[in-house]
Amino acid sequence: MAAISSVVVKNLAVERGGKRVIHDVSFAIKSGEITALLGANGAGKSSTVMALAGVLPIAGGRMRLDATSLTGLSPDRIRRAGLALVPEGHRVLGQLSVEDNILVAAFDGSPSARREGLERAYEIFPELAQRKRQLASDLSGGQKQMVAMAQAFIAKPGFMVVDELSLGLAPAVVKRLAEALKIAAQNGIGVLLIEQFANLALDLADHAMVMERGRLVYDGASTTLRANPEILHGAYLAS
Amino acid sequence: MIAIDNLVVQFGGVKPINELTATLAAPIAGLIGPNGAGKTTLLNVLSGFVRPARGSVALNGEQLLDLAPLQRVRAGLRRSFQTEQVVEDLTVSGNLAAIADHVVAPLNRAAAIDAALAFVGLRPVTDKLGQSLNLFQRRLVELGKCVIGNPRLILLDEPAAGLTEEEGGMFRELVLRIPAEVGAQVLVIDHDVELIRAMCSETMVLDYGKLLALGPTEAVLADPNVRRAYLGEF
Amino acid sequence: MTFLPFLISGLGIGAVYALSGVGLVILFRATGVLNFAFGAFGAIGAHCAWQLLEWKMPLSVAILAAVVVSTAISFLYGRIFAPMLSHRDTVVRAVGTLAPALVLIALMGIIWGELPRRLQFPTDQMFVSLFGVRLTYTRIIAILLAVVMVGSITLLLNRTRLGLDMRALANDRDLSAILGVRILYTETAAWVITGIFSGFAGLLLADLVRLQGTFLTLLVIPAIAAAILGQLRSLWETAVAGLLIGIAEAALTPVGWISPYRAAAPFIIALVAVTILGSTAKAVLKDR
Amino acid sequence: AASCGDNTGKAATGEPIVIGAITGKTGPDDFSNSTKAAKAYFDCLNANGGIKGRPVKYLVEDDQWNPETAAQLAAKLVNDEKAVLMVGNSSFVECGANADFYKKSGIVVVAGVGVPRECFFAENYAATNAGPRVSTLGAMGYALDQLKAKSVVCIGPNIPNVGTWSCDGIKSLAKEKGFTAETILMDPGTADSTSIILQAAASKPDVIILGLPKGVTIPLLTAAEEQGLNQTIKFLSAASAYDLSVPGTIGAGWDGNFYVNMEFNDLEAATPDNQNWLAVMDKYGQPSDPRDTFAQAGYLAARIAEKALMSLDPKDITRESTSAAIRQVKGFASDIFCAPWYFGDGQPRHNANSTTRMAVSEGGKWKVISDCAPSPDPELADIRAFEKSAGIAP
Amino acid sequence: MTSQQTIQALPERVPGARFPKQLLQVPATMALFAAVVTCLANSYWLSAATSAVALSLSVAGLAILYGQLGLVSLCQFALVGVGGWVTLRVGHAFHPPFEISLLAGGIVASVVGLAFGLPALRLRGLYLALVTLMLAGAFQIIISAWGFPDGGNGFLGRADGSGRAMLPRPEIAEGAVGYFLYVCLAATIALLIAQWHKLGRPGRAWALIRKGETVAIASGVNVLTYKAWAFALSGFLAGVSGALLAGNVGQLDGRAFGAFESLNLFALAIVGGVYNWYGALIAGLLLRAVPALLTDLGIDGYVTIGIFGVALFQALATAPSGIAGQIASLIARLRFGSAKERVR
Ligand SMILES: Nc1ncnc2c1ncn2[C@@H]1O[C@H](COP(=O)(O)OP(=O)(O)OP(=O)(O)O)[C@@H](O)[C@H]1O
Ligand SMILES: Nc1ncnc2c1ncn2[C@@H]1O[C@H](COP(=O)(O)OP(=O)(O)OP(=O)(O)O)[C@@H](O)[C@H]1O
Ligand SMILES: [Mg+2]
Ligand SMILES: [Mg+2]
Repeated sequence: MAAISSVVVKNLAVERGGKRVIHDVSFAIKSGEITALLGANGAGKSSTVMALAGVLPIAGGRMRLDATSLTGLSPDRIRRAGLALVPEGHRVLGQLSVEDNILVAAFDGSPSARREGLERAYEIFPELAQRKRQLASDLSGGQKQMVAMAQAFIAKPGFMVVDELSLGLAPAVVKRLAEALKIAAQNGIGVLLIEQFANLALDLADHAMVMERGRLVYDGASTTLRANPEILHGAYLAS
Repeated sequence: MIAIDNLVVQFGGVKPINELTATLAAPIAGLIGPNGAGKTTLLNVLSGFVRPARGSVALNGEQLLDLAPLQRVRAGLRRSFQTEQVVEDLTVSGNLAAIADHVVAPLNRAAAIDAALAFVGLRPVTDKLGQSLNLFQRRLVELGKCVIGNPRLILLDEPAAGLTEEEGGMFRELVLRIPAEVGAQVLVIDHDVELIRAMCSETMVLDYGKLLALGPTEAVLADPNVRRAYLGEF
Repeated sequence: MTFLPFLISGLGIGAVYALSGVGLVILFRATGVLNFAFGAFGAIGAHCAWQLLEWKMPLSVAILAAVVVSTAISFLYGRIFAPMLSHRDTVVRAVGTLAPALVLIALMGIIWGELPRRLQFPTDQMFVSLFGVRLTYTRIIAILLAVVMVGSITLLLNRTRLGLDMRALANDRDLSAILGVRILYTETAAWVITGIFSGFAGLLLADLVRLQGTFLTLLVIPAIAAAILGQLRSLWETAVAGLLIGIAEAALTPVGWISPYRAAAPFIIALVAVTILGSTAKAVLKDR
Repeated sequence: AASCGDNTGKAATGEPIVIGAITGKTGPDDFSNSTKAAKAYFDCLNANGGIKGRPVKYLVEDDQWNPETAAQLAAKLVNDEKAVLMVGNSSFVECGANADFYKKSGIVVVAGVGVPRECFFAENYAATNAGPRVSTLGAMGYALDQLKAKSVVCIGPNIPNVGTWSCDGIKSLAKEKGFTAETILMDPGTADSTSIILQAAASKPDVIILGLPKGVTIPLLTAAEEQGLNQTIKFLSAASAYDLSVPGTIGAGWDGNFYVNMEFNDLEAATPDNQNWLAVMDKYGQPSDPRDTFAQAGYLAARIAEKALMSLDPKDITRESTSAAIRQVKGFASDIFCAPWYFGDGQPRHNANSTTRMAVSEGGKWKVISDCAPSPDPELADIRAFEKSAGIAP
Repeated sequence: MTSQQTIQALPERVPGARFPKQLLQVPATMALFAAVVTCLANSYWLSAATSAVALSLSVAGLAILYGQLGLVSLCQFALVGVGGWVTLRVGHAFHPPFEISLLAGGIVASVVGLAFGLPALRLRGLYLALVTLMLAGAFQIIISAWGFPDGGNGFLGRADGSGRAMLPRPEIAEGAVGYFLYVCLAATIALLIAQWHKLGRPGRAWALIRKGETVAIASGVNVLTYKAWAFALSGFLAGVSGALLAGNVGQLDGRAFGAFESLNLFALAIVGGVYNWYGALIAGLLLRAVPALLTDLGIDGYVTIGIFGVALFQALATAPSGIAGQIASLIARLRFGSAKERVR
């Protein structure tokens, strides 16, 4: 992927349970870059990315991946357009084996390409290779999160959106994963990251955004945010 | 005090816990280990949802495995789950009442619920439905349920997962108050090493169902085996 | 009185249960919907075939028309109506299929009434004799169709991309969408496949049992017994269970006082099996 | 041309006389042909001066084979609509549900087709048809006399007051006449006809008698043909299978092998009243209304009602006067009946139609093969005794 | 199951309270309903309304199982049949006061419901639903072979003789209006019992069980007992419903209790709404009053079935918490709206 591509969100608004939880959020993420999305619990990070992935209906605004409009598309079409979401809470297809779980996410490509993708996923998560025939519902919490990450990697998306990257993962695995994301970004993938550990996220990210009560309150370089921790603290205490 | 002796759990061909022997005495003990090490499984054994193939577990000298899960709850065992389990269509106080109904005498119920609400600081949202709570509030409800009815042992499975550092900090303060104010021993699983370091005076590390290390938290975290297997340092 | 003839006649009714049971499980495995209208889809096709035969059309045209009609109706429901309930729990999605069943019963009632009709195939006249009982070719075809369907659907589900998508979909529709499974396409494909199957099954059932809208529609209820024995998962087990239930029901015929109650056999067998296997059944869902 | 009432050719314009009917239309079988024919006749009557100038307002309700609905509808017709009479009822569930209510309300029913036992064992309920038991035994009589049957199997539905009632009749006749009889009660909802046929054939009977609704009869015949039994055993059925579509539906395999009892005259008989029925149907019915034995029953019920009402002062047509008039009906002759119809005043039960004919399936049609013969049902003893005492029968 | 339903407009719960005020809604609404029907209805509508109210009790039972525990029972109409059968049997055999027969019907149906539920106690979801459907299927065949008692001797109570014996109505409610009011009163009491369960301790335990059985156990809930209790209560309500139905017509017929009826009952329970108590009343009306209306309008029986099918789907697709849920959110909106007005 030579040319820089980008996902642009304009004036996004989302309602949940009859209540507006996202107000007028606009931002852009670029390929080859890691962007961190930070904020307190309930600030609306998940709602934002779920709307972006087509999982939540939007109450207003537009979304685009380069020339393709993502507004109003179904989740599978957005995924196929090149934006892969790893949803919060390590959800897996419990009645399928680990390997089927990963393969089902590789919707394109020849069988051999899929094999390759599978091998690559097993490289990042050797834990899964040992359990490929096991039902995903029998996995431990962290193992499920690995499956969810593997599903995103194998799709070879242009953009990866990860909600709660380190959730339930042991530190050693988080390290491996961080490494893999860095490599992905170097290979031209755009990554949007939600992460409870702000330091981890800021270490990884080139770019950072902060949400507070459904609004974007910071959008800039991650280094700036690191240098001014009061922005983040303010946002965390606001909720 | 939890005394585990030669515990083996088997699911078909896998043994998520394999000949584990350990004694946990600290008021707040930590349980860490790589993904799939058997931590949740151990909690399930303690709370009775998994039957071990062999071995024994004693809580303050009393054999735990003889009791049915329900009896363990009545005897003062509480636990939270790795994914939070707040009931969406019950209010906060309803969620707490749901456990108080079974472990507190009828006359003391209202007071017990109120005390738990006060302890976790959820009084302002007493009448909010579970479905409208944010994750932090949900985790607090779960913790509130654990402190109702004179618990003796509280098992927390990644209770702070998904919380921000601030929230994690507040949560930690609450847990630290439990041994003194509630009088129960706490066993907590988490992958946040800083949180474990701050809460637990003693920590056990599992790796593939085996005991990797057990002792004072600082010492354990400094153990090179632990650093390699768990923290991924070389 | 000897049981042997009844075992053979049970093979006939067993084929009926096997066909319907397999039809139910296929769709369930692929979309998570239990289709109470399976019988109705088949019945309307069979009625169309009967009508064309009345109008002196060739048999092949009638059969083709039946399958096309059943498939088209299944397609319409699966493409337009089923997605409206897709976010609801399995039971509601199953109950939703009562709607097309009722509408089709009404349609068949208005057009054809409840006059008993007979749909005949040349294979009814051909038979093999076993223990003094004639097993017609139609019944043999029904059993074979069930076996072929089981085989090919098992291959489809386990060996193909579409099958993998179907299994994912039936497991968790929302997550599958997030993972890029083409929901509408996959679901529609599943409804079309069951539609085709219901068309053939409807023709055979109309011939084997009777051509009556309400009756064929309600036939899914005993067929569910077979699906339960297959734990709503295994196509092979469902087919075999269907045959065995049929044989058991028939074998009770000469047994004195039980005989009037033997139509309850599918239900009782399913209940006993569940009570015995219940706690070990895979279908007993686990908590996290 | 159709002949009705006073044949004035002028439409009746007076105050309508309300007559009700309950029929089982939607459900396992359609029994509404009886009320359709009655409706056609009343339309004809109304176009021809009605009951001395008063038209009949004929209200037909569908009980959908549900007794609860049947009771609701009876309350509606009798209490809300204030019907003076019920005519042409034909339902599987209505008699049991409403017989008591009709008695309490003092309303009389001249039913078209009665099926279960309750229709023939109620004080205010008299049907024009013979009923499944009398009809089944009529067929049995033919089997004994003409087919020289020595052993018989009776298949009936395991519905209380229907299947057992008919087949018990065969049993008691067997005791009386010394042939062997067996009974098979089947669930009408079963999908497994072959086993029932095999079970019936196992005792190697000469004849098998079916006392079942036609929806169940046809699959049984199909299964029997599959097993080749149409060649070795004679099959007979109660009047329920006497439908013009049946011979064609079961096909040539049954030519000369499937006999059916007829509660009424041949549907195509050239006799005057039968021709009048057909003419009424042609002029006042729908082309799609079946011309079958149920329709004959409804036509007759309407005519009986007309005759009784005509005997009244048109200004004084109340439920009481109508009931009294119906109770007096006696010697109502029609060539559709084998013997004149009567109500039987003061009798605890009514079964005037107990003389039947037989037909056989041939070339896609029914061929009448016997004259009227009294049904040999032993249970008819009380009826026969009354007929003798009232001078109705010789 | 994975897809979690969004539940709207749930009634609020007040834990601990002895007599929650919301309970007063039940008698108030029922009294209003009874008054309106009594004033306006003729014989036909009175009979239909009586059946509707009687059946709403069986729906209330379903609502407990499905709305509270997330369990599906597809044999509820069979239990209505059991209740009716026992009531008639006891009534014909011993001629006790109607209330005794009614309680007998309720209790036996409750025991049968529990026995039906037992093999199912370990099952959940669609699998449980289908197992109960098998029970309904078996019941249908057995009861249609036995028939309902009509006053005869012996265990089956079949007279098989002249005329059927009718079950007499309670002495204080012989007439159609009297009996209708009697049924409304019985229904009010039963609905109160159900609602009281929902708002109290059993309701909370059931909510936990619906969330997950391990969670419930970890909260000290005896899952088996509470599930069994729900099955028993639901069976009792079904049995009482059958008894009231038997009293309405004076007798019952086995063919009216087929497995398909149980399916239909469940479908309409969802359409009526299982999360609000009055959903049961709505479902009862849908079951009996709407067909009565269509019949009254002279609409063909098959067309009625078709209309029913279309309406069923329409309701399922557009009202996830049923008609009652829509009413509840409407009321909530009105209240909320007027509260805002006042503030201004
Ligand atoms: N199903 C729902 N119905 C109503 N409100 C909801 C629902 N889900 C979430 N909310 C509300 O939406 C707001 C944003 O939630 P969201 O999950 O997007 O936050 P978040 O920033 O991802 O927080 P977390 O760190 O907890 O995941 C919160 O106020 C929450 O209470
Ligand atoms: N039913 C089962 N069948 C087979 N293997 C199982 C089953 N349940 C759990 N396991 C395996 O047991 C191991 C231990 O799982 P457990 O949930 O105890 O891990 P954990 O230490 O809690 O991990 P995490 O930190 O990821 O939550 C895992 O490898 C898991 O795959
Ligand atoms: Mg979130
Ligand atoms: Mg775990």
